[in-house]
Amino acid sequence: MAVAAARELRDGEVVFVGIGLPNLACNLARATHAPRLVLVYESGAVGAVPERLPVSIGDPALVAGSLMVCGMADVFQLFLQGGRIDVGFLGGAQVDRWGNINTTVIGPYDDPRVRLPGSGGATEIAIHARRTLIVSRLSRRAFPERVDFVTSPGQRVGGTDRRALGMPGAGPVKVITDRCILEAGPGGEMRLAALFPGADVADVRAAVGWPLAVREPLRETEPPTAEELRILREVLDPKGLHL
Amino acid sequence: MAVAAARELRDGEVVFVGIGLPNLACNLARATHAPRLVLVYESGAVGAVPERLPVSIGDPALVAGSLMVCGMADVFQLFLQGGRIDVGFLGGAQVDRWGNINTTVIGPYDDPRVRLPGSGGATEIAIHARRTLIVSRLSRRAFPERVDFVTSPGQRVGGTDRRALGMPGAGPVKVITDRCILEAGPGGEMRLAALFPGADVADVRAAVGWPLAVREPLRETEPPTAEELRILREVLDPKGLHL
Amino acid sequence: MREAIAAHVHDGDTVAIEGFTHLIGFAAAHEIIRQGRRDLTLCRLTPDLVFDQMIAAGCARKLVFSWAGNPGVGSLHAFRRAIEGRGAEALEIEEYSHFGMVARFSAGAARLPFWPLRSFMGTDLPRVNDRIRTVACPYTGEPIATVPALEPDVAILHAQRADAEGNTQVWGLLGVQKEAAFAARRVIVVVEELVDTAVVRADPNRTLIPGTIVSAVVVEPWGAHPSFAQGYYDRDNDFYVGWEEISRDEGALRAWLDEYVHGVADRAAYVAKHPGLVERLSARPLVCAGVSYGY
Amino acid sequence: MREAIAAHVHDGDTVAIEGFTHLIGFAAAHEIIRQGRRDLTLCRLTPDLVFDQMIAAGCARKLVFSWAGNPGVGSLHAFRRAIEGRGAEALEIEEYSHFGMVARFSAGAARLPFWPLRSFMGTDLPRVNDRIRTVACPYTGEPIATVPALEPDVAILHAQRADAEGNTQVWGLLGVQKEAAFAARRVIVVVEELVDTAVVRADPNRTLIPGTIVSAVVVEPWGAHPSFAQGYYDRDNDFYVGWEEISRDEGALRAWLDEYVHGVADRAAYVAKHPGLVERLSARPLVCAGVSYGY
Repeated sequence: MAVAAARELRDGEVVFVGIGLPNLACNLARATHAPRLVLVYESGAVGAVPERLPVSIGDPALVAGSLMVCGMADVFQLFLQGGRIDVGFLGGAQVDRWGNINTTVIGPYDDPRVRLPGSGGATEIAIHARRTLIVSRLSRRAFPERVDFVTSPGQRVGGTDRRALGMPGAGPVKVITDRCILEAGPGGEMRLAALFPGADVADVRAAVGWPLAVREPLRETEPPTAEELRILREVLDPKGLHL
Repeated sequence: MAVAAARELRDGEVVFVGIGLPNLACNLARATHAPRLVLVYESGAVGAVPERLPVSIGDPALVAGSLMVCGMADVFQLFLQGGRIDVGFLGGAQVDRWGNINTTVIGPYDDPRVRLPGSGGATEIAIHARRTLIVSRLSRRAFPERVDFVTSPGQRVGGTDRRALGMPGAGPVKVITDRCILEAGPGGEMRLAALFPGADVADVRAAVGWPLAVREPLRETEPPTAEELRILREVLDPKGLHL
Repeated sequence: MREAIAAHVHDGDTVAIEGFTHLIGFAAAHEIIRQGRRDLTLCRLTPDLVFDQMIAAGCARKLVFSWAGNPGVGSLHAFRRAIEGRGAEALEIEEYSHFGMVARFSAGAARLPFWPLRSFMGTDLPRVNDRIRTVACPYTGEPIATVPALEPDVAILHAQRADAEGNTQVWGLLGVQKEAAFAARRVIVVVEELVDTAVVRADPNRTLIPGTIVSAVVVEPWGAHPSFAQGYYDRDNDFYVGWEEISRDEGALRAWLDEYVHGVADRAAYVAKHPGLVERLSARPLVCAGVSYGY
Repeated sequence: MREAIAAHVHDGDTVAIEGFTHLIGFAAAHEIIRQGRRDLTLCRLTPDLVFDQMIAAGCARKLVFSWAGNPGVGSLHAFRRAIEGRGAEALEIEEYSHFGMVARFSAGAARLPFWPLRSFMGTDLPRVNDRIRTVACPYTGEPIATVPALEPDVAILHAQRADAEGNTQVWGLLGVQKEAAFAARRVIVVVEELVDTAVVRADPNRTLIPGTIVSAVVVEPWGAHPSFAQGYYDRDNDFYVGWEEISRDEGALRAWLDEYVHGVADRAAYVAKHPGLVERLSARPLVCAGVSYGY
């Protein structure tokens, strides 16, 4: 997943990074094809070049040696709402047919079966980043037809297109899973765009809660190169925390 | 005037300072009875202790050695609108019966006889400072019944009380001139409260564009002490720029 | 610390303890727990371990927040027990996005009744929180979301250094410390180091909070542990990871509170109960060059 | 400078040259005059001498401002001649208070269509400027004043230092430089000193403007004269005082422009035409201590 996510990033872009896999993907991209990628963390660190894999989005290693540190009002007002973020990463317990994400509750809000952390910065990343990439492991539980709670809006919410709702960003253009890549089709519905080596359409369809359309031609992704794997395993995540 | 203005300040107060005479008054107060006065300049210098008499409100001497330097958004949003300023100084080409001030135009706005600088920070000082002190030389031209243009609202505007207009601060409580001190009466009208030594009621009345009420008992101000004059002439304004 | 909390934090108060991952006021929170404050409305973007502990200790009536997890680790279990209604006394919640919380503090700091932001369209948050509303832009007519001002009775902010008047300097991550301080009626600043005013005046651009709005200054080295203080000590990730197991079990959590909060008189005693803490987490110096304020 | 102005400032543009008394971009303004730009909408809180010169040179169609005087001295006479209709070509004006202008830049920087502020009630400003409006607070119902976003085509900001990517550090007075930069479509940063990125990274809290929003970086020592650059040179008060006499007389002002703007190729030549300037105004060093970013 980290490799597929890294390959989605173009050199020079400004990326709003979360911790964990997205952080890994961004640093892999910087180490390979996108050395000029600028990483912005919601904690206020801009252009960070962490010496170690940060454990939290607020890690002192993100601050020391960064290009700029600003308050969170600036992060959200000037960078995100200001339209200065090219790519945002999102993940969540549930991702649905239209790329809506739930990180709030499983079950009813007032009496939840599982209480999740909530929005954090995700709602505004989903609304304002020029495009977003969703990263999530594929499973029937994680990919329902409709999320229990819309924390971060996708391409369509309650039948209305995101542009009609006044959202500046293009929203989730791709969903990167551990077996395939989904992408937003013309109508905003997530459809199968590429399979990882070894995965097949039937398995993927079985793991998704809606009748999954398949883009023609269906791509097969290039396997990770030896270099990509070396950087991930030896440099970025030697402890295998995220792999 | 500087002495009279200085005596209006209490130790420990936070004062929004303009350049010229108010600056002189604040530094005199600091040198005499109010050493803990905190001076805030609209340029963003807080707690300045200028080594030299600043010529502009943005003087490098106000920055070096100050307690805090912040952007102007913070000056206006957090300090002034935030209600953190105890006293504000105001002056202007015209001051009227209700303490309204004009620093914008003499004559019609679209075809002014004299174009003045405009508001600067004065409008918000007049609205938000807990109380304001107006400093202006007495003259018929400077004290009309009604200003040509309300730049900074006083106690009443167009017959409406400032509280009814939603202004948080108490507005101009006193007008300090070179011959006397006016103060806002119960209805908000400026009336004669104190005469400087040697001034008399008739002269003052003749220099004001409205039937000037006199507070009973009418005070006579204490003349400047030798110490006050020494500090002003030898320390604060040896060149006599403002005296 | 004891005097500052006793004087400025009362039962039923709305309390903001800010610091985004950096400079989280654990020492002050523990003193509030020791003094047995009740019915507090606790406000923070990220409740983090600090509010999980206060919830477990029974200080909280209500939580105002935007992301309630254990950063980089998992859940806040005392919080979840209270919300998922598993035994714990129920906790009222008022929930926003991070931007929504930042905007609430910004409005409070500016003494405006609301703050506008482009957000929440299409989400379920306004459905479950009717304080999230909209205004029509007076120029374009478009609806813009709003949140109401948050004006805590008291804000508690940890910082690297301040002078005795409370002129407070912070570097590294700034979070919403400045907005929370200006929004509050009373401000308690807790610092790693008390410095002479001359140190503050030598670099006034570093000052985040002016002494004029500060009610009390408390000197409490290591007061932000297990969070970090740039230039002083690192984040104690092992503690955050370990909290998962402690907080999962109500009994273990109560035992932890008994030993490390109720069982110590102050922060110094808390640090003493963590052998090797100072050696393990003290920052190596990485000092930047100064700039000239000359003219 | 020549290339940056040619590439990013066009006839008819809305141009913000910010810097409140500190770091005013005179060098850039003079290059705009030399290149004969016309019909510009000039935006600044304090037009100051910099816009008085551009108005006299015929660059301006409109002025958006909040205080048009010669600070500590008196009037801006080219501005007054244009407004008082004495001979000069008429100048359109749009006038606010300082807070109103700060709010306009803040809205532009945040890409919001308006900004709310408690101001203008009882004043005549809304009467002469219909862009000052109100909204009803969705919580209290009270009317709150608004100003519309200001999004200049280009913002020109002078600063102490930046790296080649435009990561810009400023200390001393900050004015509305950050807001103006984020509000603009294009940003030109003019610096006293070009530094290695390592200098910026050593103290990231000093960075005011990120390189990601900067279109061009120009190195122009003494580019803010007669205003000042903290740590580099003092304000040239004699120049401000002297401007009173020069600007009073249209001929004298034209002669000054001919000699000091049209008559020089660049800033270096301008400085060379002021013998003793460097000796008279260079700052004495007053360097603060650094802080540690270690962990």
